[in-house]
Amino acid sequence: MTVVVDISHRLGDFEIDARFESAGRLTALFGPSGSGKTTLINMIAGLIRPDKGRIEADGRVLVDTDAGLFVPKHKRRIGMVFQDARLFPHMSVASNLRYGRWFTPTVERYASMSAVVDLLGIGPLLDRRPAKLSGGEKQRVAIGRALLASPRLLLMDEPLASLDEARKAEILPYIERLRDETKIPIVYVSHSISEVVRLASDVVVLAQGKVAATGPTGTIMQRLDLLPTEERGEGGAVLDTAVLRHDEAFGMTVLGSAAGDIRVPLLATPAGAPVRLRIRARDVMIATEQPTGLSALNILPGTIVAIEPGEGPTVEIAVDCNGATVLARITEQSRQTLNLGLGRNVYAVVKTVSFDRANTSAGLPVEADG
Amino acid sequence: MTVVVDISHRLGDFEIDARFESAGRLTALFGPSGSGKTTLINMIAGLIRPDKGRIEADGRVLVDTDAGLFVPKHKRRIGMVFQDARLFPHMSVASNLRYGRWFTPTVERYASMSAVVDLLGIGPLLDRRPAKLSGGEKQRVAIGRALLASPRLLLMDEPLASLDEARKAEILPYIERLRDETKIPIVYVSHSISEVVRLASDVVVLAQGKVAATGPTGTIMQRLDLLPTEERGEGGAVLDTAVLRHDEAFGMTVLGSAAGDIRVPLLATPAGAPVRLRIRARDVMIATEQPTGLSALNILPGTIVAIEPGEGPTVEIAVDCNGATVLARITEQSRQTLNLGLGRNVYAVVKTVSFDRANTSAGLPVEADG
Amino acid sequence: DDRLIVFAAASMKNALDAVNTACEADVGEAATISYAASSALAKQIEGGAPADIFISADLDWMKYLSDKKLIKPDTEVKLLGNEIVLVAPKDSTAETKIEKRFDLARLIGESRLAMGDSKAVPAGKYAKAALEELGVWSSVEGKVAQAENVRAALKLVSTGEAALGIVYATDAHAEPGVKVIGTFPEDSHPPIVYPVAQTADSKDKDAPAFLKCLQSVKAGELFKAQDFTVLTPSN
Amino acid sequence: MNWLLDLTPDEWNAVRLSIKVATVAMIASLPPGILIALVLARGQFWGKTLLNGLVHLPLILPPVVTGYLLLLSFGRRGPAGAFLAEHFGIVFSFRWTGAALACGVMGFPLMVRAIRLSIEAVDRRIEAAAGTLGANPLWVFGTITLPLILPGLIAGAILSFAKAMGEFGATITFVSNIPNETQTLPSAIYTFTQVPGGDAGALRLTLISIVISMAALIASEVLARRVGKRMDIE
Amino acid sequence: MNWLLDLTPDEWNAVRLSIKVATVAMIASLPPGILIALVLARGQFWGKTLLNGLVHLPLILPPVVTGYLLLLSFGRRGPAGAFLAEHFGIVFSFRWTGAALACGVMGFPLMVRAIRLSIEAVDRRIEAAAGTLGANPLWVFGTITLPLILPGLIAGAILSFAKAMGEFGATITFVSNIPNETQTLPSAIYTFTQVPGGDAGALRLTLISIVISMAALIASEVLARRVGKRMDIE
Ligand SMILES: Nc1ncnc2c1ncn2[C@@H]1O[C@H](COP(=O)(O)OP(=O)(O)OP(=O)(O)O)[C@@H](O)[C@H]1O
Ligand SMILES: Nc1ncnc2c1ncn2[C@@H]1O[C@H](COP(=O)(O)OP(=O)(O)OP(=O)(O)O)[C@@H](O)[C@H]1O
Ligand code: MOO
Ligand SMILES: [Mg+2]
Ligand SMILES: [Mg+2]
Repeated sequence: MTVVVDISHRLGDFEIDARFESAGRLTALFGPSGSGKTTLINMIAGLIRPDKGRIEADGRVLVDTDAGLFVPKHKRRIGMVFQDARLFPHMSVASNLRYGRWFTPTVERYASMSAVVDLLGIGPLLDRRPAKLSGGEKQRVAIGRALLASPRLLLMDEPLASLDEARKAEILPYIERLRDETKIPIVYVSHSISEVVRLASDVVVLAQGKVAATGPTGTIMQRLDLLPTEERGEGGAVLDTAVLRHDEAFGMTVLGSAAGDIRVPLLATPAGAPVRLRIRARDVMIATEQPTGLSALNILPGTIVAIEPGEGPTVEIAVDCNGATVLARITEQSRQTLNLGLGRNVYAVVKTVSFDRANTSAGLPVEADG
Repeated sequence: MTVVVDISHRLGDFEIDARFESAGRLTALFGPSGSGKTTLINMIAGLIRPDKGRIEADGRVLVDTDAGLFVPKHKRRIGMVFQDARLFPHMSVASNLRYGRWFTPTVERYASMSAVVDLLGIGPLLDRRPAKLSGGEKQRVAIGRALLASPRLLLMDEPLASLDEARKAEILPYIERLRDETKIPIVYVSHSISEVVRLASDVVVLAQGKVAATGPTGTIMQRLDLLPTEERGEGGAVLDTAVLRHDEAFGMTVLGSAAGDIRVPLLATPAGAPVRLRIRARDVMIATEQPTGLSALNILPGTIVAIEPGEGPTVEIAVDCNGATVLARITEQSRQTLNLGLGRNVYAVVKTVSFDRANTSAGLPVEADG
Repeated sequence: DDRLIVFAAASMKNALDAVNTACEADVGEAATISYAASSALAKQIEGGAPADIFISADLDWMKYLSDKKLIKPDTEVKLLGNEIVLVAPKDSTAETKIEKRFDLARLIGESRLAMGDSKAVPAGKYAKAALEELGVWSSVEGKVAQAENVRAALKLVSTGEAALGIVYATDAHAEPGVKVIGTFPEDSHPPIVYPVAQTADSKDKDAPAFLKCLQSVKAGELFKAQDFTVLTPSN
Repeated sequence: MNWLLDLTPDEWNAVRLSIKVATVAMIASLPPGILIALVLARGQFWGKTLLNGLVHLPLILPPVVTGYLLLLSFGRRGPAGAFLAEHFGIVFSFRWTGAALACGVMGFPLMVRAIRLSIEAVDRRIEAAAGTLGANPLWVFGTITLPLILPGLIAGAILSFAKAMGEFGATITFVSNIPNETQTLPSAIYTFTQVPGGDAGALRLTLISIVISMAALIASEVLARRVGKRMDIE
Repeated sequence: MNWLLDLTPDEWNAVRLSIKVATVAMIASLPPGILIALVLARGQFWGKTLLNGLVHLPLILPPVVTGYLLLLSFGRRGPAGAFLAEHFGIVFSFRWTGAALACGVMGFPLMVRAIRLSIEAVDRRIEAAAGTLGANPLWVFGTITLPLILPGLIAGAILSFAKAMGEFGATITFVSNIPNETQTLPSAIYTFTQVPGGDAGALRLTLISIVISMAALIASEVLARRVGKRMDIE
């Protein structure tokens, strides 16, 4: 499944001119406020007709201005969760949820009412009108409504922005499961790196209406220069690993990677299954000798292959651990004190608890995340 | 300046029954979605008339149902930033911003148009109508509008929820400056611990309409049990420190605390000034011997005074470092491997880059934050 | 539709309803009577209305239809006559004799002279003709308040809005709020005639009987009771 | 009360007929009213101004003129009247249906304006959301737009009904004043005002007319409030 | 065109008078119209139903009856008329002001309904936001509510104007048909329709009336569109 977007469009002073192609299961549209994320996603949904260009999803041409083609929104089977919930004010929550089901052929319905309701924790709200919901509750219902239409492509415009961490954590696994089990491609707008890393297989970075970069999440996340300054702490290496074994006694899972074994909090993933792991640069320390008597469990030997100045007093150090690159962010003072230079053999040290959202659901990329 | 709230109110099935008093400069209302934060703040603003109770701000009684007193909203001089921006659709951004100025006596105006516009980066939007703004842009304008009314008390209902990190980081210092320089008390609704720790002098924790806890931010943040499970990674010790000196060469500031010297990225705070420092438990490692050849610069000797089971495979270890308590979260496996027990002398190890948003503005609490 | 339908000028309602009842036995059915302004009725007949009999409040609208061959010419009869009178509110002290160049303008004073529309309403046309004949029209023309119909003019007088009015005797006598100051001489205006005729399209078998009964003595008494003058020869 | 209800059979018929005429006029106007309001609120086409003007015409013209125009076009000999009678067997001339047509036409601008205002107040983003859920424009209209404009529909309907209860000039000009067929309450009231001593009768019928319309008005307010409460915004 | 504009002085006066009467009726109705619409849309008080009924009365009653009621209350000897004449020197009887009053009253329910619908569509949370910025309810009304309901105000105004251009029954009953003082276009048209052969004259005046109203209608649409664009939602 591929989403191909190649459009140009003008809104007042703002000009958008974006071209990208993503075959990912979940493509994140990432960029600062006002960069055109909502505009772009609205075009995919059929809410805005681009001045010029072409949009294709799942091999189906949705828009082709040259050919004068424009599939209307209700024929696209593209679900949308809006930045503002846009619930139907005259219907109860339950009717809002059921709305899309009418239009989905029975055989194509993959979302079940009770599962969605349970998951989003909106059972007690079913009889209420949208006006009587809190901001977060509204957004949860909006997510449920889109899911229950069983769309073939799901667009989400910062769906979690107004949710608290507990709800986010509850909903994220469902979005992941959706991504992995139903094979519904998802385009997900976000300006939260942790969400992007956790969810996205691919990332499209938008800046001022242009695509600044696009590629697999791992690649994009290592390019710290693409991330907004304030978000760089979230950047880091993404390793492809597989579950070696579970250590039930200590509640941990051991992942095998090229860099060596890595211990993370227990995963539900079965042994042998692949797991994507993000190691945030700011969570990685560098040791010149094998540490002893230290609580950090993950100690990966490697060689420094790159040193680049980071923000403020920091430097970014890339350590090649047997073919896998791990990024570390340390202070320039430490670099000098430890006399770190290219080619030096060092140890990358990572605490297990850095991976503190790892124990979530099967088949997920796992990350070090705050 | 004190905010006193003691009300009970019913909304459909939801019952709110909250009592708290805060003399803080910035009081955070913290709680999960649907816990009643918006309802409570609406009562302070005068948008909802509580069934029963009393609200007082800055010594002025705003509501007293027993006495039949209810000061109407426009006489409260309480600024409000709504969860949904609520801009005036028929006015340009500039007119929206100027709206509140009409009603503020000239001598009491402390916010300047140009400063607010610059700060919020909304200069290019001034002539536009709200309908033509992106979600984040709307919210920035809403913040500006409230500020420019120069209120005596500022209420903010998750004002940053729809902003990207770069904007958040730009606006946070202004909120801090507001808090510190103008002495305008602020009540700030948030479900982001990092925002709360960074901004709040006091925290009121709400859960299902009731006040679960209230107190100074430091105290609340050490009670990991009060935090939502998913947010516990953000919890940790809050130390009161003072600037010892700046190390311009390496771009760092050295803070003096009871626990010892702590190096953080350079602060603008002058030497001698107090700084509040949050050390997140998940960023702290325990070493049984003084580490060598390790990039972590902050190594604080101390004694284990408490060990409590944490979430999943973790334990929370409290280390008394010369009277200051530092919290560490490590795996149970590490605890056993290192044979950690009460009374054991250990070192708490913290990377300087953990404090990666420290270099922001003067007189702030500084925190280890993601 | 086998009903006998009569289109009649609205001012005839009281009298005609009574006649209708009285004639029911002779005719074999009670006619269904639609009362409206003569102009509207004439145009409706022109537009194909299912009327069998038309009773107009003046000769003009009857002529309008006969010119268009919409009535049976041999059935047309001048049925009733009326008089126009000068009225004032009941509490008025105005007095005058209606004659050539009588001082109507002074009597009106700053107030108004209410009458039917001098172009549209029959009573208004007669009133204007009479005032012209008497040589006072030019002196009162600017003080005339023209009403939509003669009943509205009467209302203007009975509420005291207008100091004087010119209305049919039939209306004036039945209105307790006004008093009659004088009657305009019969020769000061064209004869006031209510003509009746059967329409050209009428096929109702009872129409001739109804026309005949309208001209009967019995009917004549009922018309006279409402202050109409009866013009048909049988009286 | 006895005095009020002591009506002649013809008067009773006028009461019944007025209710029937007003109800039919209201109901029959709704579909075209909604359609035209929609087109005026949302459409962008040449001739929109013309259509808008046409809709307002019955308001602008003296009722007598409107009635006369109806007589000319929908009368037995009028082009529209002849066509409808021949092809659909619908006859307006001098029937109660004609009274309903006249009342519907006179109330039409009021109804369209109310509905149009409601349509213009609908948040189109919510309709767009329904579209993304798979609803085609017709469904969106039926399930989202229509319920959202219900208060406007109710307002439009009651305006049309009330207007029909009071409409006189166009009706009497178009279909005359035939008891039991086209004599509505206003015509009956008019007849009373045209004869000496008719005031009491006119007053009685006027009061009855007011009572009926007030009942309809109150019903519409209750309905609108119930509908409104469902969508309460604050 | 020549034929259309070849009017007698009295007819010219009727044209001028109709425009004056309709304009004054519209403008003078706006303040009470807004006030009553506000009260009906937002108020919760005993007697609201009664007020609502009263506002609709001119719609429900045959125009002639309304005119007669105006005559009884605002006429020279009517209680309101006597009071106003004595204390404020305002005289309605047989004056163009009376025609304006009649037209204003007849158009009032239409205007109130349009404004009320707009008020009901206003998002009160936005008004609340203005309140927190320090604006008292009157300011909020003037700076937020009023601009937001402008489309409704325009609609209400144009309905009132159009109605005034066509109003006949109440006007002629209340203030009669005095050339140059109370003879509006509909009265002049009526006169023509009552005369055999007057159709051409009636048609001519009708066309003039339509042209004037259409111009007003188009102006109102342009205005409303401009206002609407400013607040464009999508
Ligand atoms: N109708 C419009 N006319 C002119 N400019 C517009 C219009 N709508 C949006 N814009 C501008 O287009 C740009 C992109 O808006 P968009 O809503 O796509 O941003 P976004 O990336 O979704 O931002 P956010 O994260 O704040 O929601 C913004 O700068 C906005 O000001
Ligand atoms: N009008 C109402 N009638 C009934 N229940 C209501 C009403 N308004 C809000 N509630 C309920 O009251 C509770 C508190 O709502 P409130 O908006 O204060 O929550 P909140 O803490 O601000 O949540 P969020 O973080 O999602 O904005 C919610 O459970 C909501 O469903
Ligand atoms: O370990 Mo650091 O990176 O120098 O504080
Ligand atoms: Mg957006
Ligand atoms: Mg809230």
